[in-house]
Amino acid sequence: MLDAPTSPLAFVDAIRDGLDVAMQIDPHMICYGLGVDDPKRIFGTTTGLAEKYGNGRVFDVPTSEAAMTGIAVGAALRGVRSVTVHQRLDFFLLAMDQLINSAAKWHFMFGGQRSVPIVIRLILGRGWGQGPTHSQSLHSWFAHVPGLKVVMPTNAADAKGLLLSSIFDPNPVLFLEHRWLHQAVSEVPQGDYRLPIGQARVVAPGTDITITAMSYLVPEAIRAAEMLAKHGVSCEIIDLRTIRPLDLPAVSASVQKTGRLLALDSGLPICSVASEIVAFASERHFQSLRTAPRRLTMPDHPEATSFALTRDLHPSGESIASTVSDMLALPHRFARDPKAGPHDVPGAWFKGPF
Amino acid sequence: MLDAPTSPLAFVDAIRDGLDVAMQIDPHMICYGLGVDDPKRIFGTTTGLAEKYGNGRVFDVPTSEAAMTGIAVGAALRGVRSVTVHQRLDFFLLAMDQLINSAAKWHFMFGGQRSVPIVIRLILGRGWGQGPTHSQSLHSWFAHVPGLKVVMPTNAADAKGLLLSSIFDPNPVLFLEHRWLHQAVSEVPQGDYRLPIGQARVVAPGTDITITAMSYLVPEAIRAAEMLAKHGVSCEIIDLRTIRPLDLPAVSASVQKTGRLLALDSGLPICSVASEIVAFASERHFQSLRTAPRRLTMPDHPEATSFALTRDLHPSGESIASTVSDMLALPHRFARDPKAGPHDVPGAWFKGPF
Amino acid sequence: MNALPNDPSLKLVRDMLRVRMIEEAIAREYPKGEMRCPVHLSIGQEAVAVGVGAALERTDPAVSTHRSHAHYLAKGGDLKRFYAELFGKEAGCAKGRGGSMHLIDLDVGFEGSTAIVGNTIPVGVGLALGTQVRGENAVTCIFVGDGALEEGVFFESANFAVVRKLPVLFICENNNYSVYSPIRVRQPTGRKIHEFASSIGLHSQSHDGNDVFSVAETVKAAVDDVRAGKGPAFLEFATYRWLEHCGPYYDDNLGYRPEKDVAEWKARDPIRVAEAKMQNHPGFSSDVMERWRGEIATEIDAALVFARDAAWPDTATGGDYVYA
Amino acid sequence: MNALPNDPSLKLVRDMLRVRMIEEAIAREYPKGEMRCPVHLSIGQEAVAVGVGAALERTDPAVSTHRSHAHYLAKGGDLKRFYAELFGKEAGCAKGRGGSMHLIDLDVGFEGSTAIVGNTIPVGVGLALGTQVRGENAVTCIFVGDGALEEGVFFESANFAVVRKLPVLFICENNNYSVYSPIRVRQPTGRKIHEFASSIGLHSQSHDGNDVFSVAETVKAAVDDVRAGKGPAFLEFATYRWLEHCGPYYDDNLGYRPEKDVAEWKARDPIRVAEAKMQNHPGFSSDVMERWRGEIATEIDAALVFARDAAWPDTATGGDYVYA
Ligand SMILES: Cc1ncc(C[n+]2csc(CCOP(=O)(O)OP(=O)(O)O)c2C)c(N)n1
Ligand SMILES: Cc1ncc(C[n+]2csc(CCOP(=O)(O)OP(=O)(O)O)c2C)c(N)n1
Ligand SMILES: [Mg+2]
Ligand SMILES: [Mg+2]
Repeated sequence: MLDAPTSPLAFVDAIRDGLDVAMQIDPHMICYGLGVDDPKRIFGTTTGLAEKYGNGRVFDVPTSEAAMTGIAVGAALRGVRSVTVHQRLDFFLLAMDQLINSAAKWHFMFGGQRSVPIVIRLILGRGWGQGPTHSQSLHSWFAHVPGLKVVMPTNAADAKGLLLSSIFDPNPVLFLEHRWLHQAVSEVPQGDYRLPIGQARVVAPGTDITITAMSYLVPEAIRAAEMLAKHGVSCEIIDLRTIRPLDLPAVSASVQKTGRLLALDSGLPICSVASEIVAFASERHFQSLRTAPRRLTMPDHPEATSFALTRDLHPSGESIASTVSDMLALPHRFARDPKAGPHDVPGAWFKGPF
Repeated sequence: MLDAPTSPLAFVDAIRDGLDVAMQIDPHMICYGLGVDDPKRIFGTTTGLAEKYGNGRVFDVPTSEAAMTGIAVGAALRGVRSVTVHQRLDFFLLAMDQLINSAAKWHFMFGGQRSVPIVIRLILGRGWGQGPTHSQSLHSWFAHVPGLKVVMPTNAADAKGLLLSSIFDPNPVLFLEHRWLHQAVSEVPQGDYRLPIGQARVVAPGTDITITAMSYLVPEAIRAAEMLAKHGVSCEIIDLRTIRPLDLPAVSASVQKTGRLLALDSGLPICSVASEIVAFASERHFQSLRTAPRRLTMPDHPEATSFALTRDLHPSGESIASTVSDMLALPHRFARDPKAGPHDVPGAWFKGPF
Repeated sequence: MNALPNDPSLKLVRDMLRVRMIEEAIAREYPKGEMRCPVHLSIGQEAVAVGVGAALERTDPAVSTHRSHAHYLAKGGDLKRFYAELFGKEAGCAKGRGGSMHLIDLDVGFEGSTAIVGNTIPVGVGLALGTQVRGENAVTCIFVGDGALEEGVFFESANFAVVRKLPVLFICENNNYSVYSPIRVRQPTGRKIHEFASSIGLHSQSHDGNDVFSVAETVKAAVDDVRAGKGPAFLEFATYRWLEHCGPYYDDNLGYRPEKDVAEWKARDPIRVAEAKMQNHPGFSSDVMERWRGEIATEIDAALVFARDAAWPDTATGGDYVYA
Repeated sequence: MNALPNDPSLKLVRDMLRVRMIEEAIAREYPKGEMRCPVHLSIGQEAVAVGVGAALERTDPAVSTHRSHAHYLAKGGDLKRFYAELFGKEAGCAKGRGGSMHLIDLDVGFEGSTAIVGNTIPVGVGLALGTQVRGENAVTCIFVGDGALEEGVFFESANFAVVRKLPVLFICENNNYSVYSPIRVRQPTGRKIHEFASSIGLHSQSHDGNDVFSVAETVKAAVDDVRAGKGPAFLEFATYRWLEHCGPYYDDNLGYRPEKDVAEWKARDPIRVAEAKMQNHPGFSSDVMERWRGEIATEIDAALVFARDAAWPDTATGGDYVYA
């Protein structure tokens, strides 16, 4: 499997490929959500599927997030796996009862007799004025809940590998895709490529500090590590990939090695995944820690619409590098390159509006 | 105000009293929810209000949690404060969109032009087979969200004082009442008694360890401190009272004094208030900590129905005392008194079923 | 176990009696404090459950609500495992994890009841979608109360069922109350529930819920139509709960229901209604009723002994089943 | 500002033209990349907004959706602050916090639009409850799309409004689409939206949404009824969106809508419909239209200059307004 031939794919194409592979393997798997068969095909992630598998398996639905989530649960009970999608995580708040009281608990509350293999794709918005109701990443909520699995892939290969594992996992999986990663290209294995859920990846080994990150903050952490490397600082970056279950052994091994921890979080700070990782490391590796652990997250308020108010809102390569430098009692501070493109888009490919 | 005459009241009567005082002060305040005017009157917390203020201000509603939450927001925009109630927090999951996308954000996303003074009472179940869908305490979710305030009172006086402050606070406040505290009696000041939101209370000063707790875990922590005192251990118990905003200065002061921290949480462990407090203390007071901080919470799974499966499920005086003893490298361990009543009820007053 | 009558009418009456007696036993035993979970009894509402149970195939999936004892039993759910669940035992139908409000018996297609109002409605619609996708010829039955129709998710689920023409049958037990709240404070005066359901696009009818024979007949016809692919249907049955909303006692001392209503509905006890109709039915007599009573009492006693004696779940397994 | 016509009919036409031109200016300016937020234009749907705006009192509260520019403007919302909001400036109507999808102008009762489908529906009902509790004589207007009716919260909110007889007027712009999805994949064939609304208990009617005069008249009558305490009402208006769902361009190249429909609806351009009806109306002529065009263009230019030149919010205030 690991030796499967690869081809370079963008994140969106890797998702599409993963869905296609899964629907071929499981003739009963369905795929639905607002717009899965419309001209835009969820940013291209469902292109061709409606044509290939027909309206019985790939279909548009009413704007009824609560019911459509419970419907996935019911279909799963009848042996029909589904991948549903919400173009913004924010819309999915309408479905919390079905997520928490049905999907997450069904297996437990009926003594293990049935499980709920569903995948819910949630797209995370940011920038270009997405604002308070189109840019939320409440992944820490989901990480709080036993019975759920939560993955947050960073690159195209992981997206495909984790999506296939999520689809064939017997549990409900929330699959969080960052809109800003959608065009990230990497070598993606062909065919039925699966990555284990719950395994972090050491992006770059290092000795001075452990940096844990997820989703869009992984590339930012890599940028930070590059800046710091020029000053002789060696960062070990852990791409968590799954935030429930967390790969705590990976965190432990790294923190015991480096003695320093910076936990990044692409969401809000309080009761966050970053809080959890810092709490875990402080409880378990107090003796290994050479300096106080730190968190770097969004500020404790929503993302506003204005271009001016999103500048430096999220952790960036620069702010990560500056924080690490501070933790190491080094004098280096890093500022955004004024010649860089606008801060509210991931790159030139993003033309707005959505 | 602090010198107001007091009278001994049960928690439920203190709530009722607080509601009555508020409805007298604000002639437009309303109070609604399933059963507010039924024979049981929400465990007695709304007794007499319908008669006194009429159906226009105190009324029963359809089983429509989502809409009824948004309706509170709208009424608030028109200058009508409300106290709504859900007999279990679990039911309120249906209303997350209105809570997060409307109530918590309205002030922010419209640039501070309107605020949303609403109070939502959420009753927390436990024991007597409440099971997976009638015993959840997702307070850590709410603590994650900017724009919300979250209070979790422990005794009758605090319940009244915080309820009145919540009602007259210009922001949305979630008011979490533990069903097991409903009959707890304390001296409650008469009249318009208010306690500031966001101020923790040092229940008992101590020198060896800081124990932070909320809601039903405060009495358990007090039991633990009593057990430990017999062994010469001095605990400083902090009743958080409000979990958003957290009274971090109170935590700081205590941790700097004791050098040890045990964060209790009546809910699930991951990304919890306990995680947050441990993370905060480790970040800010790393030098003050003499030993690794610890958390004690529910296990990372739902509460089952069976009597047998709820034994020792929640942190108790005994498990708290044992943990503290362990943190101090002392040999004492504490076990539940076999002569104590059944573990799944708060006392003889609780007759089930709800 | 005793041989059940072959005659469908006799079986309907005996099944009602059995459900009644099983719940009466709960009401009797509950105060002993061994069934430590909230219980919502259906005493007085048995005709709907039994009529539906008779009309469905064993393999047809069903989901239900907090008040699901009768539905579970009428669908054929195991009695011993039911009582054991109420006692919180490992032998319970949900291994003691769910209690009275979370029943399941997959052997008879009872896919689960849950205790959040409206919560199983989309789950039931999803089951029907599942059968449609798999090409299975099943009718999914969704039990709801009148209160559950106030949850937006009912509307959403019904709408989707109509759009996709799913094989779903909604059974609404309209007992006029949600806890202590009469329907008039929750739904507009003059609204007819079945008309509202019809406006969503469900094939909809309203019937007496206390006449088990007409219930069985009506449901059978609806099940046939749904199975034939005519699209989702909705049946409203007027009925009445005798005991308190939650718990084992009468609570009419609280005065929230007109005494007259209570008296009228009790006079229309579904078991007595059936007995009256069966007067001249071959094979039926008060002696037969007595014999059934005896048989059922024996079955109940044995099941209660089973449940009481059954082992507790092992505390060490408390964290099991969080993930499959 | 130029004196507005006193004649109500003239004012309706001018208001539509103004809303149209204001949005056309957005479509023109948007590609410059200065209005950095998603925009949902109402071009083609102006008659509903303007007709409603004319029928409501300034003090009547209104709430709306992601597609609310026209509603905000027709209710009297400030143009400069509107543009400034789209530019993300501190002078914006939401101080740059909300953008196009979160508009507010309290001076004219525009209480807010939000971008979660269905989200403001209960908020609007709550505003009406607030007016009822305070004894105020106001009608709350709730703008919804056809897609929003699929959210359960619409049903829940409407049900409560009927139960409590609240002074609410729902205005549904049925443009047959939710993003690219035609209504037939979302709602049952044959369902009439206004009939469904009526079955909830709302006083309900359906009308042409592209004739501003009949819209204004119909809405006025409904507003009067609601204000008179006759209970909540629902008006469905058939209309059509010309541009893409979100963004400044035409997107009919994508082929998701029948060309014939697009052509027919464009032929029924609400402005041209009104012009035709006004042919012989005293004070109306193509010259008058031209003059208005000029006046409005001047107003728009000034407003755009204002918005462009306006100051950014101070970054240091990014965390303001989380708590009052
Ligand atoms: C979402 C939610 N809200 C409220 C409750 C509390 N509750 C439990 S049963 C019930 C009554 C429901 O009435 P109905 O659907 O008519 O069923 P019945 O009890 O009459 O059988 C209510 C409100 C709940 N369990 N879940
Ligand atoms: C809860 C939710 N689901 C999905 C979306 C994505 N979305 C934005 S606008 C829209 C279309 C709504 O259609 P309709 O109500 O008819 O309004 P229209 O755009 O036609 O004016 C959708 C689905 C959303 N914003 N919120
Ligand atoms: Mg009922
Ligand atoms: Mg539309």
